[in-house]
Amino acid sequence: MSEAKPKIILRTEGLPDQRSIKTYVDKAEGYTAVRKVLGGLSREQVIEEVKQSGLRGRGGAGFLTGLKWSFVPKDMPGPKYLICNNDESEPGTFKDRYICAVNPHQVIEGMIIAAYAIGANKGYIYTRWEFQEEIGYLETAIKEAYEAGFLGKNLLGSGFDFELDHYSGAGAYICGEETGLISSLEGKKGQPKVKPPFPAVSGYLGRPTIVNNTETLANVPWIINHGPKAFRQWGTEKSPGTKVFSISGALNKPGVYEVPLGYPFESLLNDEGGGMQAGRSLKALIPGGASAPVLTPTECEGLTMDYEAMAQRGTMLGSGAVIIIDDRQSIAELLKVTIDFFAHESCGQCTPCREGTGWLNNIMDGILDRSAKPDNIERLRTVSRNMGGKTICALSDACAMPVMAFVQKFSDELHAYLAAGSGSHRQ
Amino acid sequence: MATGIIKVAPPPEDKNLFQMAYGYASTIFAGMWKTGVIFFMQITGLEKTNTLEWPEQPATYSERFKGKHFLTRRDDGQVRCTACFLCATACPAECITIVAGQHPTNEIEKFPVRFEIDILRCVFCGFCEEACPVDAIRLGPEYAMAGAAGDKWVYTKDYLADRGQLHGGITSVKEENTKHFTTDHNPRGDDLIATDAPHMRHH
Amino acid sequence: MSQESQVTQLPKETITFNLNDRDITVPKGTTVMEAAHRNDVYIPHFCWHPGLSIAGVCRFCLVKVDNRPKLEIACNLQATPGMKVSTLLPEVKEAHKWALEFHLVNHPLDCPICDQAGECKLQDFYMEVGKYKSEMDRPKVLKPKALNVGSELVLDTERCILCDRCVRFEQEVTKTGALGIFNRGDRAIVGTYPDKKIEHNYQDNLVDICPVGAFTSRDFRFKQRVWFLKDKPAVCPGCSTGCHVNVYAKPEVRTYFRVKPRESAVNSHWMCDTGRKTYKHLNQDQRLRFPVATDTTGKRKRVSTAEAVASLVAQLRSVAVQDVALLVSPQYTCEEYAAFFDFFVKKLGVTKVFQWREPTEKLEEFDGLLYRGDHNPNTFGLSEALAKVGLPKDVKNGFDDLARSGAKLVVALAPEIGFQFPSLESQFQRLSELPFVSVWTTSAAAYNVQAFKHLLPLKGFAEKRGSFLNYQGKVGELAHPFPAAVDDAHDVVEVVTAVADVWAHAL
Amino acid sequence: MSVFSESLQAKIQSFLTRYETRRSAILPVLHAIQDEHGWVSEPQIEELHHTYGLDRVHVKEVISFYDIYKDHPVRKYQIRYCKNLTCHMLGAREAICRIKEHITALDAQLGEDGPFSLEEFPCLGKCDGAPVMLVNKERVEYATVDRVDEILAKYAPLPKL
Repeated sequence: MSEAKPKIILRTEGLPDQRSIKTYVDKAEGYTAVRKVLGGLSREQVIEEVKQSGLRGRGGAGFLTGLKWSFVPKDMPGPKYLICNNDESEPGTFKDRYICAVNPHQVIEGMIIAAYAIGANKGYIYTRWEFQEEIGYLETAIKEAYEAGFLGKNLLGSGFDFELDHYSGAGAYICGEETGLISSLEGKKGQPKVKPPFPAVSGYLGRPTIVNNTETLANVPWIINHGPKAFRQWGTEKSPGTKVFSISGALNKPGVYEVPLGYPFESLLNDEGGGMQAGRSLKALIPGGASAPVLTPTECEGLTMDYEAMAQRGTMLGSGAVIIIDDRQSIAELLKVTIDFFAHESCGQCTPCREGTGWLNNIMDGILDRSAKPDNIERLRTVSRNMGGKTICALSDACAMPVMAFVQKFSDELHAYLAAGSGSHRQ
Repeated sequence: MATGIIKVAPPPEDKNLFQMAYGYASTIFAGMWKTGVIFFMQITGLEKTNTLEWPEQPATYSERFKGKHFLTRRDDGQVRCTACFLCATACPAECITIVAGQHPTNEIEKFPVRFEIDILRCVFCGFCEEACPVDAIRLGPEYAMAGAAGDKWVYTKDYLADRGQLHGGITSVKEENTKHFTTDHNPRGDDLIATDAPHMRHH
Repeated sequence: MSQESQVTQLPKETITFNLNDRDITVPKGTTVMEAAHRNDVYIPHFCWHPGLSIAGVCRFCLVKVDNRPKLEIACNLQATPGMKVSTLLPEVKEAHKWALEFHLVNHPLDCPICDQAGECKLQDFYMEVGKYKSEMDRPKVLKPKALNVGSELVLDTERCILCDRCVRFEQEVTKTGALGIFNRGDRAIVGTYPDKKIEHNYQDNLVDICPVGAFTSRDFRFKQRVWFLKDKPAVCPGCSTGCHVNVYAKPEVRTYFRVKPRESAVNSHWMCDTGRKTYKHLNQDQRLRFPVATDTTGKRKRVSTAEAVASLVAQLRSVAVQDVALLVSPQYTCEEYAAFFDFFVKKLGVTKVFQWREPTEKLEEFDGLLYRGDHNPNTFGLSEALAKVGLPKDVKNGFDDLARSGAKLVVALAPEIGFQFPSLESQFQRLSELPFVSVWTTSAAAYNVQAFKHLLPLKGFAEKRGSFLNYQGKVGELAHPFPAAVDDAHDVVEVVTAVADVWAHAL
Repeated sequence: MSVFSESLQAKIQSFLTRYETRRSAILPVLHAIQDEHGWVSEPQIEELHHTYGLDRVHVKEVISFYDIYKDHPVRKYQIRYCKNLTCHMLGAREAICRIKEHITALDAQLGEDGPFSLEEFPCLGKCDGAPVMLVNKERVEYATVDRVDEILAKYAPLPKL
């Protein structure tokens, strides 16, 4: 079935010299959408197209992109900004890195269109520092685009200016949160800002700002070229289009795969992922990055990869980071790793998150060195429940949700680990 | 003779004087004999006496007796009191005067520069003992506090913490709550402040 | 101050919303927290401060809004028409419980040695919504304590709850930005740049706005537990701004301990560190304890107030009125000036009236926030009073004129705040060279000048009723006096009345 | 006398004007400094404060907030080893232990001049190559315990364990 698989994002994948503007223009109808838009589409029309397509943010929240764009005040004087959120730090996620490595120009084209739609004349691509190679690719791509005249003043004689610059993060998960990213871009600590006001009204330097995920923007040119209807031919009613999934774990072929939304998990695991490594079986599944609640094998039966099916099972598609947990893993250790990550990455602004993540981590230490009392395992849930939904950004929920799921679904193993000494099959 | 509820014993009619004298004398003698025997037993030490020769012989009271106050010490010999003023707050007789100060060493932050108890005002209610969060003050079994005019009725910190009867002071075994004065991830840990004991007036 | 101007310039249109089943009408754009604050509904909070911008980080002011899934923070929640807000629902209380628990997870049990104890928000809320059985049974995060971050300040980063108030104060009020929050997560600590100190004249405001005991005042540190103190409203005599303040004292020991700002249109929520030192001169060790006069042999001795007054009147009779001069410092209340001039100028007809000012003072100086170059609380009032009795009201130091005037008897109202008068000693010297000077003063300094033959102890600003007129002529009321720390002290009104009586009867 | 090289000064200047606000330049400037010196020292912060108008408190906040910036001297090769879910599942823990052993051995010989430093890093975003690590800026995939030795040997001679 893989030949029937549509390519919206990774269109230049596998082609010779896939990153270059030449390949993009020749082989993937590159920059035709920009021509179309600047050729005579109005801003409202562009936004309408995207609205119609039902494109949802691919960064994790799954918010409707067109709707987001329409929040930008139309006739507000002064600069507006468009930011591409390429700070992909969610553990298990690496799709944006791959997109930048395969087809960076489509992201840039998407940005030009988005910028035109919201009336922004300055754009930034904010990439995490760890992606050194990909930062290189992006910078060359931007250079190529400038040389080809798709960036800069008066694009294609339309009178529309768009300057695009690259900005590199410095190792902070929280900068993936849009207001945190904006703070970071302003040269501050990457601490999220209180909302309201929302960035669409007052973001970067207090100006209207739209922050979109790399993959989201990469969808835009295709939608403009082929129209919303064509886009909706894939995916489900509420989650149209394709999604780039990054699959990792003890698989034969971990990697990045673009499939339509609503794609069955079975085939994703066995066809794309190449199935579990020999001698290992599925113990649990994290479908949307470290912050998504874990699923047991039984819950995975008949699971389709789309926003609704995930919500139905009390978890989320997130950034499409599918982490396969095999039977050799100790849940206690994985839980520690997860909590430790969030405790390390909490920006320290809101008390429930700052103290809560630290407290959870503290308890996990006790469980790992077995100094903790059994009631501490239930306490993990109590604390999580009370730190969720009370903070500026979603990081405390991102920590609370997986913890509650892990403890609820694997409490026996955790208790065994604490009591017997070893819940791990490794030792 | 009234017969009724009350029966009155008849007077000894058939007793002559000698019999009566014998009766009295025998009882008197019996009493003196008893006394004599006990006297003899006790001076010869055959029987234990129930009184003691105070003040030559000291009387010891129970540990829980609320007598003269004393201040406990840490393991390092420092007075444990943190000068939190809770005893002074609780004291119904307002007999405790504390002057707090910054301790020169960094392990201890606040300590009593002066800690005085006006024993003439004290009512030995033991509230100070109850109020103390760090087991720094206790009321001990010492009860003898008589003295002459001109004696020191205001007990000073040194006296409360270390007087002859305390044999070098009582150490409280309460575990310290951790203090953190090291310089790790502390840009300027060497720069800990040391202010002088604040001056305080009293009327 | 800016905050005040905002309050006055709010838009006309108002909206009405419902807070705890009570309809409240506020200007459009007001947050629920402000609305509650202005209508005396208390919503517990740490990071919100009426004088600072909104941070929304303590997550403590959670309230329930009808038909909204999540609890929201009142400090960043705009009141909209018809909105129903509740702070009393069980779910809100539960949220507060846990919000507090999170604050206390790594908070050290320093209350016995913490100066904030007694006025600490954590303690207050703990009594209200505390989880009396904490679920935290793991070792706490340790952070540096008792750091020297400024001449007036001691910082304890372990007690800090990272409410960010101090950082915002540094950025928004003093614009010095000396403080920052470093690291992240539960390792975050507040502090200055390594080896840099906070240097401005408003440090103690950090102590005031700190909701816990992280910042403590070096001056007040360990001196008293706050629950022993009584506070009474007064006006700061430190400069012509006349900040509204509360004076804290322990009457049983007749000792003053500190001065703190009181919210008002004049000074918003702040005051300078100089002003906070204006309690020191009120304490007995710096006060003139008793009246002094000379006996027949001309030797100084302690006398009763009556005797002192009598001897002054005798002196007054012995000289001609034109040889009498008045030397008045601008640190007394309007009422005192009125009484003083009433008797000496109106009744006796004294014409030689001079101002006792600091020669080095620079009147036009202003630090841009509160502290002014005119270090007297009532320059304005003095000028008014002078004008009322038809004397020149212009502000100038009258010492030279006094020397030239050839006055034989001088009645001098000495400055109360000695440390604002660098040249006080030399002035005393010059004054003592005159034939007869009656010095009315609070401070013991005058007593040490042997040449002064006649001294009258006065009450300090916290011990008398009256009013100051600040640089704008705004009235600052002294309405709630403490009992004087010195038995024989009286205010000028009382003394003048006594003098007038004796004068009248002696006729 | 500047603590920065000519080229670095030029770089910093260009960043200061490149963004809307001077403050936005803090991150790129610090990256530039670290690329040359490996870490950011207090004299450098002072110069940024006085010569380039980047407030020292802001700079210090940023350095302490982000993982990448170091305010203390670093080794020749900084190893950042991903310890997150996927890498952990595929043997990060054992590899990290192995690397630690090597570093202790090296430090025993060379002390502070040891070539490697190890940082257990939250996530490197290369889970399909797990376990993965960064040596300075170079990404090394499949850095399992049995390959660690040869990988490290490429950078510096290792003593026998």
